[in-house]
Amino acid sequence: MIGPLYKVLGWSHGTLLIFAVIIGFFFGYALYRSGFYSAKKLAGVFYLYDFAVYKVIFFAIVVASLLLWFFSSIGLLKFELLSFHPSYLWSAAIGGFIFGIGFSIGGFCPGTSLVSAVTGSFDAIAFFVGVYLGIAIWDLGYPFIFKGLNHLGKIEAKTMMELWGIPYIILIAIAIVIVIVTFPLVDKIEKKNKI
Amino acid sequence: MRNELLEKYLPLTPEEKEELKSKKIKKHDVATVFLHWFNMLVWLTELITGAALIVSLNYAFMPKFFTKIVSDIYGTRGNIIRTHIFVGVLWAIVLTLYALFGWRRYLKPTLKEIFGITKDDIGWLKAKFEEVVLGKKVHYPPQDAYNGGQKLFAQVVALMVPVIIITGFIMAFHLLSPSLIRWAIIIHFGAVGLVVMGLSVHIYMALLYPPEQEGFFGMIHGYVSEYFAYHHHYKFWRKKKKGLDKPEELPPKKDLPPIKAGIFLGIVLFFSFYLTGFGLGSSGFVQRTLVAILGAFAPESVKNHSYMGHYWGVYPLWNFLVFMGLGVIAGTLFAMFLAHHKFRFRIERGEKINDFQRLVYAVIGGIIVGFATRVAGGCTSSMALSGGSVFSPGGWLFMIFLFIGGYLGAFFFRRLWK
Amino acid sequence: MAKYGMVIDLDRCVGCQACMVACKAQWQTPEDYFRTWVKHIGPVQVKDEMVFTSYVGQCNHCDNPPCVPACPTQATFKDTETGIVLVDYDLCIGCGYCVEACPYDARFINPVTKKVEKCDFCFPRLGEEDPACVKTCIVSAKVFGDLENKDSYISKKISEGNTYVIATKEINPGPNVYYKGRRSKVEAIIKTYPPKKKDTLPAKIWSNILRPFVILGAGATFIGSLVAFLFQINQGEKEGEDEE
Amino acid sequence: MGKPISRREFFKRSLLGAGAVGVTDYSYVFKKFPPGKAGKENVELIPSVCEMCFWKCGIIGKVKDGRLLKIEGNPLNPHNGEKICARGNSGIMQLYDPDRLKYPLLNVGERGKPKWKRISWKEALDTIAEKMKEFKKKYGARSIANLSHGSSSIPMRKLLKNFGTDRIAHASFDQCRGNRDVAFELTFGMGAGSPERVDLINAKAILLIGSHIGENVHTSLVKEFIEAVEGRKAKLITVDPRFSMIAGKSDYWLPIKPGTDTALILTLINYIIQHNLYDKEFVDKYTYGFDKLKEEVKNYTPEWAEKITEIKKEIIIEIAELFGKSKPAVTIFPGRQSTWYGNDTQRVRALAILASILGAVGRRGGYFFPTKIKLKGCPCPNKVEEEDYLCDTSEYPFIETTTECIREATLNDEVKMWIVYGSNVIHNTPNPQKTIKAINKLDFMVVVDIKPTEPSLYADIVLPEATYLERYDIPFMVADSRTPFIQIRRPVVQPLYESKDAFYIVSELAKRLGLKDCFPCETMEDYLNLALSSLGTNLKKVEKAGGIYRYEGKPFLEDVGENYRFPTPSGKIELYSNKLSLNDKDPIPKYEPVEEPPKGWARLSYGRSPVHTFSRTENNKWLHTLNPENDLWINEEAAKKMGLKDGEYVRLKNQDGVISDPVKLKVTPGIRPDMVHTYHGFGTQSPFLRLAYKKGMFENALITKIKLDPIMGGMAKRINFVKIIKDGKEIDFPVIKQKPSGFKKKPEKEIKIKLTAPLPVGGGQEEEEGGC
Repeated sequence: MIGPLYKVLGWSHGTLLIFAVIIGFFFGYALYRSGFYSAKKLAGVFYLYDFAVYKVIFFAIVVASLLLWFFSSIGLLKFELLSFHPSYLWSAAIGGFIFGIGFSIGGFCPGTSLVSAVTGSFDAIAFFVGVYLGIAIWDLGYPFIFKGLNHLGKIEAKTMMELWGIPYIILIAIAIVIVIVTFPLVDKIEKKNKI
Repeated sequence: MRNELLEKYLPLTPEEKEELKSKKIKKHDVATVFLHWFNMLVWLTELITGAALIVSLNYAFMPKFFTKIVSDIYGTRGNIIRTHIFVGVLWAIVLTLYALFGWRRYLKPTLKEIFGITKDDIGWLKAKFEEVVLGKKVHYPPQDAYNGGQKLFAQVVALMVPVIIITGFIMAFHLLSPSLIRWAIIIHFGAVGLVVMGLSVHIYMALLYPPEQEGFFGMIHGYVSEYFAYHHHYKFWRKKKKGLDKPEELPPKKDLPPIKAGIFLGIVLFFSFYLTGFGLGSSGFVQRTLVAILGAFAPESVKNHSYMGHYWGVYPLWNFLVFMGLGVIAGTLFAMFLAHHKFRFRIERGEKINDFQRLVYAVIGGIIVGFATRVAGGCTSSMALSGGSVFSPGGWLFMIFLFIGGYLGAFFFRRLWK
Repeated sequence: MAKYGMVIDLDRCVGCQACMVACKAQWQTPEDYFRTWVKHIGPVQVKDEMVFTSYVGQCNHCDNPPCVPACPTQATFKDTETGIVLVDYDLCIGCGYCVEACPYDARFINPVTKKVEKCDFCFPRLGEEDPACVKTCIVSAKVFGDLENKDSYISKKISEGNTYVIATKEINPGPNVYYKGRRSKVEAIIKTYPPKKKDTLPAKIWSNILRPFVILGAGATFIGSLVAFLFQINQGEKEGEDEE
Repeated sequence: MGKPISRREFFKRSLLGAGAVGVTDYSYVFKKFPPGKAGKENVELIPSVCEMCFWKCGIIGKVKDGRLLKIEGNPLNPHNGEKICARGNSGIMQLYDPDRLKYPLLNVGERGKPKWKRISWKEALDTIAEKMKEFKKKYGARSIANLSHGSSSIPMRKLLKNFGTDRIAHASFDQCRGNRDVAFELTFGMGAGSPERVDLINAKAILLIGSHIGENVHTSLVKEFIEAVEGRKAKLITVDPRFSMIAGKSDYWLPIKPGTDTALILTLINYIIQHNLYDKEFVDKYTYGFDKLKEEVKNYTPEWAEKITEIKKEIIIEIAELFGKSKPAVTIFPGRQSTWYGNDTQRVRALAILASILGAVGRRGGYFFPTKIKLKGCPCPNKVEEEDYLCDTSEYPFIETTTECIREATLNDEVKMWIVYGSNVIHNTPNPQKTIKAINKLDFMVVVDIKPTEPSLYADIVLPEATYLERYDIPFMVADSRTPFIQIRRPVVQPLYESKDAFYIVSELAKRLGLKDCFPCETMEDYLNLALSSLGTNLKKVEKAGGIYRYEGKPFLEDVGENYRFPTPSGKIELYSNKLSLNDKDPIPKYEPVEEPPKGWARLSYGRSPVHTFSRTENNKWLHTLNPENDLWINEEAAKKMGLKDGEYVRLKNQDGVISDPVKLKVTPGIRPDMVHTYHGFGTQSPFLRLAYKKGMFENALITKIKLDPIMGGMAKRINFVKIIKDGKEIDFPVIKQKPSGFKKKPEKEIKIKLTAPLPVGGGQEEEEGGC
């Protein structure tokens, strides 16, 4: 069957939601089994004693993009039907920067804090409440203060392939090279800073 | 205390009564307590919304003003049915998880108990009938953890709940053929009707019938006095006293190594794309639920809000990411269960700060992160993971700046974690 | 307030089925499903007259629509502002009780969306354009408008005479789609496609057995509990304390 | 009951409610929610011209994100306005038909069972040009023949004429309206026009002989016709052996014996002359040969006609009186498909004469005149010096090249290459067995089409053309109108797949053939600008004005002047034709009996389904749903005697032993017992048309006997007789004697009602007239 199935087969919205639950289930499972219920482990990447976050994210990206590339190149996936985030470069950069600061203070990101909160961590619950507050601040302040902040630096290209005209697989190869080069490096740092 | 008490149900002496009254005995697990009250909330919502949905002249059983009030609360009638389905799906998920993971520990013993009808149960029912209807003074036979009446009600519930869930799914997601939906709707209705009949007795007994009052509180904290157990559930009390049940515990598992976890996460991400065309995400969950909460107070201003209006749609919770969030919760619990980790409340912190400081910093971090997700348009899951794998320029930029910001933050706040 | 209706002039209709396709194009219904239809009848002999006509049909937007009470969730309702029988797709669960209840077979369950569909006089076009079928009808056999407005073209058309509705003495839900033309044509239509009264088994079971049973059962237990509670108050607190 | 609900709110809700919640991806929304639901935002309205049939109605395409959502009528078009028929509405499904030809194809298998290989346009055009040059060198340019239909084939015809061949035939001439146009040409000096130039709206009486108005949904004509009949209560006389839907609206229905129409018309002419019902003043001033006519027709009396036509003489007289009373506002409809019994030009001439003596020419309610203006075109001189026709000119004096001529020439090895352009020659020409035989003798065959129709199975190269929704075309001048105008077809969406428009194909071929002078325009836009510049406007302006350029018409005698001279040799309407007498044909029409079906056989008649255009649209998904197969009309009484039931499937066998595919019976009293009737266009033999393949009966396969019209060489087809085969057994048609008949509509008492009173309820039981 040619994916994305929801769009190609025209599933109903209800079916989509059932699949959302199933995917979420495995997502939650993966996050928990990665050890992301612990703020200590998560914050480790910024305090140089545990690079699990970095490794998991990069490895997941490499694996997922390889699969996406493979399936779309044999015609089992319509890549253009996937939903892409619109590219607001400045907003992404600013947001990422602030996000990093918040991450290093709170020790969570929204997804992992939800996971951790479910397992009974009060700090995660506090963080999660904080996320609600942060979003509420944005939402309520949006019409007056923040309007447009999330739409800075718009470019038409939705992917780097479009942007630079490089084939997908080359980009994946670059990512793999980054992985191969950096993983031993971070392992060394990790060992040095082990608590 | 007399040893015969363990052998036979006998009247107590006042001393014994005092002694038993002072001791507590555990009657319900945390899981059971949670499930009971969760069920109560679900039933309350589902009954109200469900009853408000059936307004047709041919089938309605609630007066018109009721429907009107409920419709006004929910804004539109579409929201009623959406709430009904949302809560129902949530309920089904929780019950399924309970059934899957609690099978050995909770469900199987419970089912065994409620379907194991003895002479004493029938005797109890008979006695109750004689007492209530005929006004006789009666003597109740000794009972298990649940008495005959409770067992009867539990049986009805245990049989009807799967029926309600299955028929509900058939209707909510238009499964199979229309003619099946036609039958599903009346079976759904009939099954709920049966449960409701038991429910009104159940509520009366628990809330208003004085002798059972202790049972009510037992369902809140899980403990009852030994006196109550002896008096109302003699067989259960005897079993407890003999120390019959003690589940063994398995050693907790270690976390997966990052590479394995990464591969697993990558596959999940791919399937998300392959199945639905959308990537993973979690800040959307917060955004949508927040909009739903705010919308409950001021639907009009949220709907017309320049930012939140976009997330309102018809009903903010009727969304991919919201349902994914539910899945994440379920998946986390499942993973915890499989890894033999115990649920425990805790606070993780660096050594140089105390618990309170940690919580404050967590909230601050949360606020910053929450705000940042809105600026960037997503969080680590949606921007970095999903965007990264399709090589979205924004996604990679977000990731790079996340690490820059993170290391900068770590430089200033290293006190928190060292 | 308005009451929208339609007049179909059978004398004008040439049976070209343009309306069917326009409707299909407007609503993109799946292959064999149409919200409106043109069924050719004849040539047949009706009494001493030869008749070849078409049954141009759709939802009649009746005054007493049998589909509305048949819908359990009231997804189908008669809009008080326009008199149009509408379907709220949010509420429709696709059970098809209304499909069974309609005497004209004007409804169907869309196999893609799994929800019921029927003519809604092109509700989204209302006030801006005529319904798609009316707009495209090359011989202007379909006339759409407000029946309550005495000056509207449709009212004039009706008052011209020779106007009928598809109904019998037994089954007359008060259709608002009128048929104009020679009597023999209307008779041929009613003879070939008579309005039917249908009640399905689940609907009967529900309204006649289950509903009273649940109301009585739930009511009885509720009242029983209440009575018991009152008794208990009467007997005083101590009484419940025990029978050791 | 319900609660009040605002239109907007409901609209919003129903859009989102049924499943599109929170989905921003629009393609999904579109898939399930059509224009009505998907809203009007960003919908572009593009005016163009329909070509689901040849009528050229103005349309507007509603386009969103490059996808066509819906087609509606163009309200600025003076003819159809916002009305379009079922086919016009289904244009989307032609555009998005999955069975469409997508790429140029080369047949590497055998003819009829093709194995197709995808090739590039360059390769395809190179091969074609090479072959053309080769054949011209070897056998002369006239060894290349062209069979074409449709507006987009015009550039190709021009190119071929410039290349040097005149073997160019249209099925629309020799199998359809040819004898009608020749007859009108002979009588009035001009054809009958398309749209037919009849002022229906002002008519007091309308005569339909051999016109299936209503079943051939020619939008503007049907619109006006119904307005005249039902709105203005013009008297309608339908002469049809079958009770069509229009016959059901007629004041008089004459179930005439097939083949005797000329007798009826001549009788009417005679009665009108004898009883001085004709327009004396008009006849004196504008006609030629009245006395000869009067003499010629004097023997055709109603009593005689009753025996011949099986129509009551009282009815004939009544109609003649009615015409006399209503003159000159009498529309004698010229008909369209008129190749019936082999002497059809004379029949149509009789119709023209009937109209002329009633003075219904250039008068309100009768025929009117065309208003042509000159448009510049690309200079493409005709290089065929002497039009040396293939068929014997002495036998068929007014012939154009016909399919039959080309077929014969191919079988005689004179033609080596066919270029079939948008014409399904196998399906639309009688005796397809012969056509296939001719094709198999060819050295090379090219088919340009949008769908893999039967000829493409036999072609060596198949070229995919863009549909009418994807291309520009030459400007369409509608001169045959009281309000003449020029309209422009423009692409509504970009061409799908690798399909290309006619202009590309022809100009690329011209380049390769060294005929670039013939097509100097670079693009179709240039061509249109050039043509429109002669009116002092340009493409942009016309497109802005809704794709329509209107100009003043001069339709009636009062507009062209009382001393109008008809473009005939005599300057008058030629009741007596010298042209014909010079060629040894009857100068005034005579009744000649046609061949009768032998005992046990019935005549096979054919017509058109209102939702299909010839054999073009059977594979259209929506139209296919409406009418997937043709049925065979058979008389109720005859069927009873033969033991046949409604809805049964039977086969037909014709006089030459050809047996058809199964066909469904429609048993009805509304047809004479000595004939059967079916719809044309069904039962395609091409398996690549997956929906329509072998659905219904291919009726042209049964028409193996044809008779060429002695005047213009058209192929008469209603002289084939069939028997029914059920379960392998032949069943003879019974002989049922027909009494002279003719039906008159009974007046109906008007039921007057007030709006407030309950309306009459039609019911099954007997009620007094007037309703309950």
